[in-house]
Amino acid sequence: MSLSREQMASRVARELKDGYYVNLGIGIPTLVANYIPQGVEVMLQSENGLLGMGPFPTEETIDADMINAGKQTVTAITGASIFSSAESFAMIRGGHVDLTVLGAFEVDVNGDIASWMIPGKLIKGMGGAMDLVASAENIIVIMTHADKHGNSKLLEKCTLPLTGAGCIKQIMTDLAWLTVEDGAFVLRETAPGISIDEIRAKTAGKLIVPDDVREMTFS
Amino acid sequence: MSLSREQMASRVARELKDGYYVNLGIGIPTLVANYIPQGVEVMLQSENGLLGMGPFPTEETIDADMINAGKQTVTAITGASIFSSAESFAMIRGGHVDLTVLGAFEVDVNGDIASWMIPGKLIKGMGGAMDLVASAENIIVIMTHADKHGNSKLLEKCTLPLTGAGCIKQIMTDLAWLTVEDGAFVLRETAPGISIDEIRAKTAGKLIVPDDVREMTFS
Amino acid sequence: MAGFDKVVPDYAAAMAGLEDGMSVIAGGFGLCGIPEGLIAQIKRMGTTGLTVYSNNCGVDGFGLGILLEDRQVKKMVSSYVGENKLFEQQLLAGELEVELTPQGTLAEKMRAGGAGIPAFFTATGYGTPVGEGKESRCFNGVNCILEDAITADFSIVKAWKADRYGNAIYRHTAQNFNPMAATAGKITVMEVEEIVEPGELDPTGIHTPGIYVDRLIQGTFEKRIEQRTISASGGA
Amino acid sequence: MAGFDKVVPDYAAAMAGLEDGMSVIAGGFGLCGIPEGLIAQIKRMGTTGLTVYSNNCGVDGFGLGILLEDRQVKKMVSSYVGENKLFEQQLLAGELEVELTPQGTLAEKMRAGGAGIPAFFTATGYGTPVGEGKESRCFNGVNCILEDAITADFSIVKAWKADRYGNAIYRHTAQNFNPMAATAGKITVMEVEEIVEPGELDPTGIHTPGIYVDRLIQGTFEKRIEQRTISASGGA
Repeated sequence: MSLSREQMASRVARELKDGYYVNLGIGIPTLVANYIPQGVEVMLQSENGLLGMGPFPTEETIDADMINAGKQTVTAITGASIFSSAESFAMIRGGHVDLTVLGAFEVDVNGDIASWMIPGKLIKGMGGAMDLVASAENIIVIMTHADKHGNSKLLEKCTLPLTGAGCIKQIMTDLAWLTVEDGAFVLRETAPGISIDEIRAKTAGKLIVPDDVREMTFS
Repeated sequence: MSLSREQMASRVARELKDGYYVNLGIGIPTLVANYIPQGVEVMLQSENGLLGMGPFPTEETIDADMINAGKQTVTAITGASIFSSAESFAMIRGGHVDLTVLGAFEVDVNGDIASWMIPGKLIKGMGGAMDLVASAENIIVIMTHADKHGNSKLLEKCTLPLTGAGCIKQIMTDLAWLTVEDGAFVLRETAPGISIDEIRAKTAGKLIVPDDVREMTFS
Repeated sequence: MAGFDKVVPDYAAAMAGLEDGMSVIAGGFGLCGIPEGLIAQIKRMGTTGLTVYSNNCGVDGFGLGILLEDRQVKKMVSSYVGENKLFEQQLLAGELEVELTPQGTLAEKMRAGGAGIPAFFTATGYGTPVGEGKESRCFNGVNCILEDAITADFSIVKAWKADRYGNAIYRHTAQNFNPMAATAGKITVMEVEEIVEPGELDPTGIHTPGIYVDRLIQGTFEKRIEQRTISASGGA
Repeated sequence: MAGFDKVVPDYAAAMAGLEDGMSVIAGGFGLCGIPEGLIAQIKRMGTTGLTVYSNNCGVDGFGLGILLEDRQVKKMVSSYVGENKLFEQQLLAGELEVELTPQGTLAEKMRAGGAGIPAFFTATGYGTPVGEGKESRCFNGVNCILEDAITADFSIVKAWKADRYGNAIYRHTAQNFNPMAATAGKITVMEVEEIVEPGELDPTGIHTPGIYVDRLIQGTFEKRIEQRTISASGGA
């Protein structure tokens, strides 16, 4: 069975290392914060200008002046720092954030990502996504493997306008965990009960299936 | 008689306007702060990262962590702000400082200035001088009109390596107050008792003497 | 120090000189840290044909969104313009021009404008529509595009506390774009929650030195919340 | 939060990994705000062939000047290298290379290095020896040159107070180049006067967020004064 949003988030959370500064995008990426492994501590960066983002506030502590990049009211942990958006993106652009997790419409075998614009539909803007993908050494895309009509979102070449070129190296879908290497998707782990044939059928771009593909486990 | 250092500084101080943010270079320019006219208040910028520089400290208040761009111990006035050198030069480069006063070896009719390097002698460096001259809308150079051998320092073309090109518009010497316009020095005021002929003799670059040249007065 | 007293008597004085066709940089992120009273004054003035640089364009009926009601904005330069139906209508009708700019590039362009850096290279946007028509160059194996600085006729910013010299601090994440915006306007107008005495703010803790601020006014703020997210337990 | 504890046990750990031929960015202006203990450690280690980016090179016998005694520095990138006879000797003897860089450009190059901006245009230095061999371009009538960013193997900086996550503040004008230097090292080592508990520093008042700091050590500082200027009356 394909993975739930929560399962996808929990699998990605296993990639977190103690001491990582992490930027989590809106949507499923945000859920990753709920599955941080025991013994691992990360500091969340919010690109509007907050390092050390805490949980949502209570009715008593809610403050209009304390929001995250998704414009949600949040709190700051002890040891947080707050700064301008220029400083925040200096941090991001300068490669100081250890891991970025974000969603996408499409990715391709070259590591290109399209996540912000569907021609003919209303364009709302890229926000900080282009800055994040252009700069992070370490990016994980979380997305469904195919759209609701069954069309693959892992392509030989992105069809939508790009968010960034050649920047994606790891992908978490509802069917699999994959890496992007040398112009191909490499299958690393399958969702429990999902066959390699199904993944192959739903992957439009070149797919390499090594011998050591494992099945994910969830406790 | 040629002007003293103090007289040069006091004449330049008359160019200060209430509310000016001013950067004063090392040497005679520093003395300008002692002659600020009644009713005029200026804030002194020190390019290492201090806006609102105050007087030297006393024995009791001296602090190694509070210095100016000349590495002298100073104080900060009430309402001062202290920031990084990048922020300080952002202020300077962005044209936010109203007036810069600095010394020079040579200036020429194109507004070029040479102030930091004499080939063959040891080169100590330009410090912040190149940033200051490249950015300020409003720069006054204070210098002697001629060197100790009587050679003019107001030239048709600078002979020393430049600090900046085409940036000087006002010059205070020990003999005169001049502006630089359309490829010529324009004599505006003479020092008391100094003849226009003497100034002409000591100005190697093209000199324009308008009809309304005045003699400076000092109280 | 009369020459350094930036306090103006009213909103009319704060925005005096703003004319049709001018450009305005506005601080704020979403509805957080926006100069509510200065935006309201622009609406009252009825100035039209404005080019506005701001990360967002408010929402229907609040923030910069209110300037759309009388079609005062000709062009928006923003990274995200989602939450606004009137915006959508005017955009689709061709009444409003939009230049989408990545959030970090927008922040850096304002910072560059204030800092006298006319242009800089960045990897952000290379190979995307943002990079089209822009000069590109490879540095250490990373493809970059050349982005130019933003300056404007006016900057309008919102701070928490400022002294009358314009030395200001921002509260929490209401800082966002305000410090850069403050540096990049020919005339920078700052609206604050509280005007304090000079010396009350720690000189080394000042976010915006007064040299950047031309006019200062104390306002009152609704501080509307765009997404009210609550955790009863304090857990996310 | 063990993963974020940047405190190292001693100076050997602070500078571990520094090797001959590496590059080092050092904060400080003159003798103000310099990482005295980290410089002393480099002298103890005897590392040679260093390229050092710092506004100045200390004085004879203090600050970066002590690294000249055993000829540890191959090249200095600075804006002003005046007060140092040993420096002068080695320079004239061709034992030391110097690249003079305008002070503001040096600060901006470090800031750019840390901020992922590979290059920027500036008017500073156009038409001077600094601009020779560099690309130039005119923006709005102002001639500019293209300057590239500075990054280095190590950055050594000095702050006043920091918590163990590396969040730091600087004291008075000892800030100077330290915040930019802190962002531009592959490994950034910070020496502080006092290590405080997380939460003691106001989050919005932090000058250097801990994300830039890899190692943190508490030092003791002589804080030598280069030009002791005194006014008995308090007048200049």
